[in-house]
Amino acid sequence: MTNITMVQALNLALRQEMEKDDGIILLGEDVGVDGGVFRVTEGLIEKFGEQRVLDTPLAESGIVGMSIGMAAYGLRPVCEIQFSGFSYLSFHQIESHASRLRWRSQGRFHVPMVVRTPYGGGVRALEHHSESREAFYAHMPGLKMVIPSGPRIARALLVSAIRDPDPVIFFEPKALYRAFREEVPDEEETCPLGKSRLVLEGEDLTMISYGAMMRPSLDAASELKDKDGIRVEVIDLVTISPLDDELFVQSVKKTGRAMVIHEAPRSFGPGAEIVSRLVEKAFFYLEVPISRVTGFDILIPLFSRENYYLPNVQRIVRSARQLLKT
Amino acid sequence: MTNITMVQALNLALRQEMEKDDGIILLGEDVGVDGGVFRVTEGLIEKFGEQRVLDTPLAESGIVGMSIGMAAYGLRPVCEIQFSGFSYLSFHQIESHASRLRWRSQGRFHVPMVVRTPYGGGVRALEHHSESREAFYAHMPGLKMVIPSGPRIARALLVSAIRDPDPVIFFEPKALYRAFREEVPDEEETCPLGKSRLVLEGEDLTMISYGAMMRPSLDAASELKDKDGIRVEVIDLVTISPLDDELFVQSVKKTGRAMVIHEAPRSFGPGAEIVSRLVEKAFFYLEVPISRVTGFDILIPLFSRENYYLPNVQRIVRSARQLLKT
Amino acid sequence: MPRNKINISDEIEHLSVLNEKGQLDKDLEPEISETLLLNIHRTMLLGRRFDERLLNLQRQGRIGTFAPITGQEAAQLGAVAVLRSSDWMVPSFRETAAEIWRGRTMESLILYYSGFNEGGRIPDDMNNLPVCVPVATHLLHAVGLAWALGYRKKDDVVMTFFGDGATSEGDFHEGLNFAGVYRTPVIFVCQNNQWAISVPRSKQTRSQTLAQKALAYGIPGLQVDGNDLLAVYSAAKEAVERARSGGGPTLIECVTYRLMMHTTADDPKRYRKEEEVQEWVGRDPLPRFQKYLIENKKLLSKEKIDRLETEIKEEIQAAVERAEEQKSKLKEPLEMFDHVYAELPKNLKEQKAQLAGELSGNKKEDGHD
Amino acid sequence: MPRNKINISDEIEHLSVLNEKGQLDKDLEPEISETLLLNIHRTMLLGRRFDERLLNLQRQGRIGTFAPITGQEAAQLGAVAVLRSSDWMVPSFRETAAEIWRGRTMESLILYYSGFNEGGRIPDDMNNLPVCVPVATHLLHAVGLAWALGYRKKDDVVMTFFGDGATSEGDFHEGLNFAGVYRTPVIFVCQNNQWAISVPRSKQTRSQTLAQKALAYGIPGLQVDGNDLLAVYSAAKEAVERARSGGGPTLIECVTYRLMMHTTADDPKRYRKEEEVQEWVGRDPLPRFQKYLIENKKLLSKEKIDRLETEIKEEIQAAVERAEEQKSKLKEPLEMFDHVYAELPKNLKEQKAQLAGELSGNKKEDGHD
Ligand SMILES: Cc1ncc(C[n+]2csc(CCOP(=O)(O)OP(=O)(O)O)c2C)c(N)n1
Ligand SMILES: Cc1ncc(C[n+]2csc(CCOP(=O)(O)OP(=O)(O)O)c2C)c(N)n1
Ligand SMILES: [Mg+2]
Ligand SMILES: [Mg+2]
Repeated sequence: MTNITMVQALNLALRQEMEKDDGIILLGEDVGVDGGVFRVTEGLIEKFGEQRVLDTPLAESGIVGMSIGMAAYGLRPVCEIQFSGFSYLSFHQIESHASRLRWRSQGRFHVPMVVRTPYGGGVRALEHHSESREAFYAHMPGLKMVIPSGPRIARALLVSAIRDPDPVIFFEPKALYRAFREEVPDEEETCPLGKSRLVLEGEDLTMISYGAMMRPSLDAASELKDKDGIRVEVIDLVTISPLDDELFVQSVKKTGRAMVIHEAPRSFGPGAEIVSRLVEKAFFYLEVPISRVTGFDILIPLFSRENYYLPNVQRIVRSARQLLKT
Repeated sequence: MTNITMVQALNLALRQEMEKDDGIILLGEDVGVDGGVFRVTEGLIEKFGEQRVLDTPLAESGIVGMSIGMAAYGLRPVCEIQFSGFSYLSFHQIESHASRLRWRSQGRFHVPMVVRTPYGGGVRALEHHSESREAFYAHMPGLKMVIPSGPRIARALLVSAIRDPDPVIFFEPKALYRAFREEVPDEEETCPLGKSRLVLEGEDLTMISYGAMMRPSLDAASELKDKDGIRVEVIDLVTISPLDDELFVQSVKKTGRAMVIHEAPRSFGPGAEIVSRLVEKAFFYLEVPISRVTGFDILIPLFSRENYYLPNVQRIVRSARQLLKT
Repeated sequence: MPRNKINISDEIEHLSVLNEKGQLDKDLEPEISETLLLNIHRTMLLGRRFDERLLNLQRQGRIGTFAPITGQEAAQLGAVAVLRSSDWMVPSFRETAAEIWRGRTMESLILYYSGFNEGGRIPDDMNNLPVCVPVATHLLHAVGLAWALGYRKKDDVVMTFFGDGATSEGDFHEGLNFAGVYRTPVIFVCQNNQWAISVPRSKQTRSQTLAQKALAYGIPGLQVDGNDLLAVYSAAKEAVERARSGGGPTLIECVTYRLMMHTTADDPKRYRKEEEVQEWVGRDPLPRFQKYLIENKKLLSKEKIDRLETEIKEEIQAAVERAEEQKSKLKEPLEMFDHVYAELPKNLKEQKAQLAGELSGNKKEDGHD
Repeated sequence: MPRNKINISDEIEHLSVLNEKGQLDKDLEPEISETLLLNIHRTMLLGRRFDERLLNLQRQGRIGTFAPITGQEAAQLGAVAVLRSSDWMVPSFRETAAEIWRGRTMESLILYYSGFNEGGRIPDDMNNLPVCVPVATHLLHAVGLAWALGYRKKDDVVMTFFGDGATSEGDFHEGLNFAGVYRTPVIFVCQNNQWAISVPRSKQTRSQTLAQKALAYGIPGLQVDGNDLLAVYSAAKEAVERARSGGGPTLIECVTYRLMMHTTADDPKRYRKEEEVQEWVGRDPLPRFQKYLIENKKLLSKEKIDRLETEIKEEIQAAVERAEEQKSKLKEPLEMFDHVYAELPKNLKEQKAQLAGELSGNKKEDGHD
């Protein structure tokens, strides 16, 4: 049991899985000698050698495409795209191949690979280093899209993603990389893909979120409890796609009020699907409209203004109070 | 006034606009000598010459990236991606540049370009030739995403898209290319971007759709009228993003019942945003849950089974009847 | 150092063994066993006749769009004939002959072109990746496969096919560069058939040859007469041996010609002259190779070819019939939910159930139930 | 034709004029006016000092991440010095000196690195595209611009910059290929600074030089000592003249070195040896060029340089102050809705109003209203 950051937790997952399975290969820009620009792969090239940790040329389609070939052969590549804002250079490899090879070959091949990539704002970074466009990948049949919200679950989720027989895109909330520590057991932990988690029980309102937005959501929940006596139920989606709608539907049937919180732009964002599932499966339980507290439909501004773009505790609290007023 | 197909209507729009503005340049694979694999650009290289109609090398990022440079200089490139299933090779150019250059340069440059691309099923085509993933492009701030539903509007919409100061991705429902003819006036017609159209008035139920799915929606509406006496209001979105929610919100406030029909996979698809807007803006008018009649969350099957994948009249009628039962 | 020429170590060569007049360069003639020569010939002929039959089926509306290979048989078979069955082939979408050589059945091809996903099924014992439609994107899969072979200490190699147009895509570049950097055992076979749909080779790139693009990656590149089976075979053999012995990748440009349409949806008369086609008919790889087998190798005769033609015709007919039979058993639409994931997630279970409901509803409405 | 070497017409050369010891090859010395020489020198020095100041501001938390250029001043300035102001420059993200040469103010750079979109504003009379972060993707914009210039019958040219790592991206390939096919007036300047973050040039590609990648596109390629201002200038001049007179694109590989970190978020000690850095310090372009101006051209002296240093220091200080002042006026967050579209669409109007409401609500809550 150690008290570690998310970076360390992800590193632990990789290290322990690589020890168990020599089919796991890491590849990406700067993942070797440099240990990754966020140090998630630190020390792994020293431990596992250049044959298992590949510093690749600067080419995202190359990284993902090569991983697909490795995976088709039966290896378990875990590739890194340095920032999710550059994953679009490999978009066609993910859409047209990673998520289709099982289907195209009718089961002869499958693609047990993981694409790890940091996403989201809050680290005062340059353009293309702060976006949150998980919706692109959530709308790709054949692919799984997951996002952890803290060190412990990050470690467990990465282990499960690596072992999953299908391709998984693993968005890492970079704002959380070193934001806080959690106790993470030395022993193996897994986290089933396709299952969301109840993080806080409550009766009055359901907040549905994931990734870096779990923190402000939980903070907002506790402020609402303290100041307004409102008991919020908070759900961490963990897997964005295929979406687990059971838990949140059940919750909203109980609370009658729901909010979705994400930093992605609102329109055509992940929240829209959650709203739609609630409409489809809990419509007659809804007492008020579901509210979306999200990024705006603009490009996330450079860092001096990003805090106005990103949902924060205040915005969530305000929206929650409104829901309870009506 | 001539009675023409959508292919001819698009060709007319290009021809007439190119006559008026020598800044309009067509480029893409096979758009010149061959006239485009669907013949949308037929005859244009003969009329306007090789300097205005460029048969490019086989490289989608090249086509879009080069168009961005042309547009930054003030030309109005209209590029073609042969099938939307190959647009992913230029995804990063669209996301990271076409939709951002105005913003990045703070208004010094803008990108008045159009990316035309055929999308959707129903033409018995090979893999990657039948998808409908407009949601990807609808979730890109800075970009406009439009889809015509018939020859006349296709012509007007393309004219407006070409004249628009912002980048527009123009999805052409290939199933409609030659499916039917419409009277199209010789004189100029435009169609404002960002406005949806009321196609059929009704009182009982609102159908919201676009593109190739407008036909089965209208057919379903007429079947419902004839057989069940249900008066359906039908709205053609025309612009998917930025989404015009005024018309459909107003309509649903009247009818209390809504259906969204699209061939894209359901989860995280365009329908989800429409449902969310209705929840946000017409919640208390909704009598029943909004229903989504869409493609399934799978890869569209090869053509022998695609008709089971695509929403059809029967599926729409059945779903409408259910909405009216509850 | 002032203005100095840099010596680029690699040279780009052109290889021809059996020229278009059927003249043989004895010094360069590869050693190929009689059985192999006859097998290659048989598959060339089969590929040609199967193309004709597919075209015929397509025109009757019995199959959908497909991409003919006529004219490119030598480029494909000369290359794959060098492979062992444990080696890997990563095709593009115009490798019918190569796929058949590697064990793909004609009925699975017919099924595929009839719009049945089942036609894409790759048998467990065949080391091919499935057909890849997005141009050039599969080159990277070939590199990844080849890397995995090296990692697993196999001495198998990977051969991948693509067209002249494919060399313009970014993935071509990234694929060859990765292969060079990691020295993976992969043979890049470019079937330069002069056209990418309507775009001629000359408009695809200003480089004099496609083979010289290898220089950008520090790997060997070679141009061969792609209608000369012996030249293709020799080049492929050299490249495969190099790859197998750890020497890394090679780019082979096979100069050939697509004698028919791009696909059945295409009309080549729109963009190319009949004279050009006729010129290339004169370079047809099939009669050239037959002449070699008859005159130089004394392995074939007019009569033997006629018997072979009959045999092949029957074989094709049998495959067409098997495919029809299989199709009639494959009407079940619910199978479209299969193979998206290892296990059906909840949303797909729900949607599959919805469709199942619809289907039984339909049956009821149709009075079938 | 049997096994024949193909003559590839283009040759790849290496150019050096003023070597690392400061020895001049008189035959190759370009003619540059005294004013131009002194201007170039001033901007080199300014670029160097500005880098130092930015680093200092970054370490104090007054600006965010930025990419230093120290060591690459000659590669940048030798190239852009050849351009007219009506020509175009398409930068990557490490061209501070070149941008300043082309008219970008230091305060706009500071603003940009302070996370203000306003810092990215390109004045109407400056023909630069904005900084491009996604590696290699801007090469295609350069080609499109250059095509447009040709279409509009201008004799302006486009110069674009990128790194050694960028040559691995697919967009590099597509960009150079399109430029070759359309013979657009574009000069591709590769600043091969030996590292792409932690990945050395040798792992980026197996090709011996980056310049030879030009052979894949049938365009001229040239390698120059990128720390030799005179060599870079000569190469750029030749390329610009060719482009201007309709001769099409050129690839220039400037062999240089990044003496500092990749960006301020990077720690180069993790991946490279101090000895290597020191070796390149010995090849520093700035003292080398200064020696040339002092000894060969008699245009400069120790004292003049000292005066210049003081002047530049003040200039930078003034820019920093102007930037601080501007920043204090730019706190308004509602501006983040600007410049997404020509006109605010309805959803953005609603969202902007929402934020405006929040902001005034906050003020109320904070008792400010
Ligand atoms: C990425 C991508 N873009 C466009 C297409 C449409 N398309 C199919 S084949 C083809 C031409 C291919 O030319 P070439 O590479 O020379 O191969 P050939 O067809 O001649 O065998 C095009 C443009 C595609 N399949 N994939
Ligand atoms: C497409 C893309 N992938 C990854 C990155 C992250 N990144 C920024 S700079 C860089 C290395 C660039 O190396 P090089 O092209 O040699 O330029 P240099 O930084 O040395 O000037 C990387 C990997 C990026 N900005 N864009
Ligand atoms: Mg071809
Ligand atoms: Mg570099």
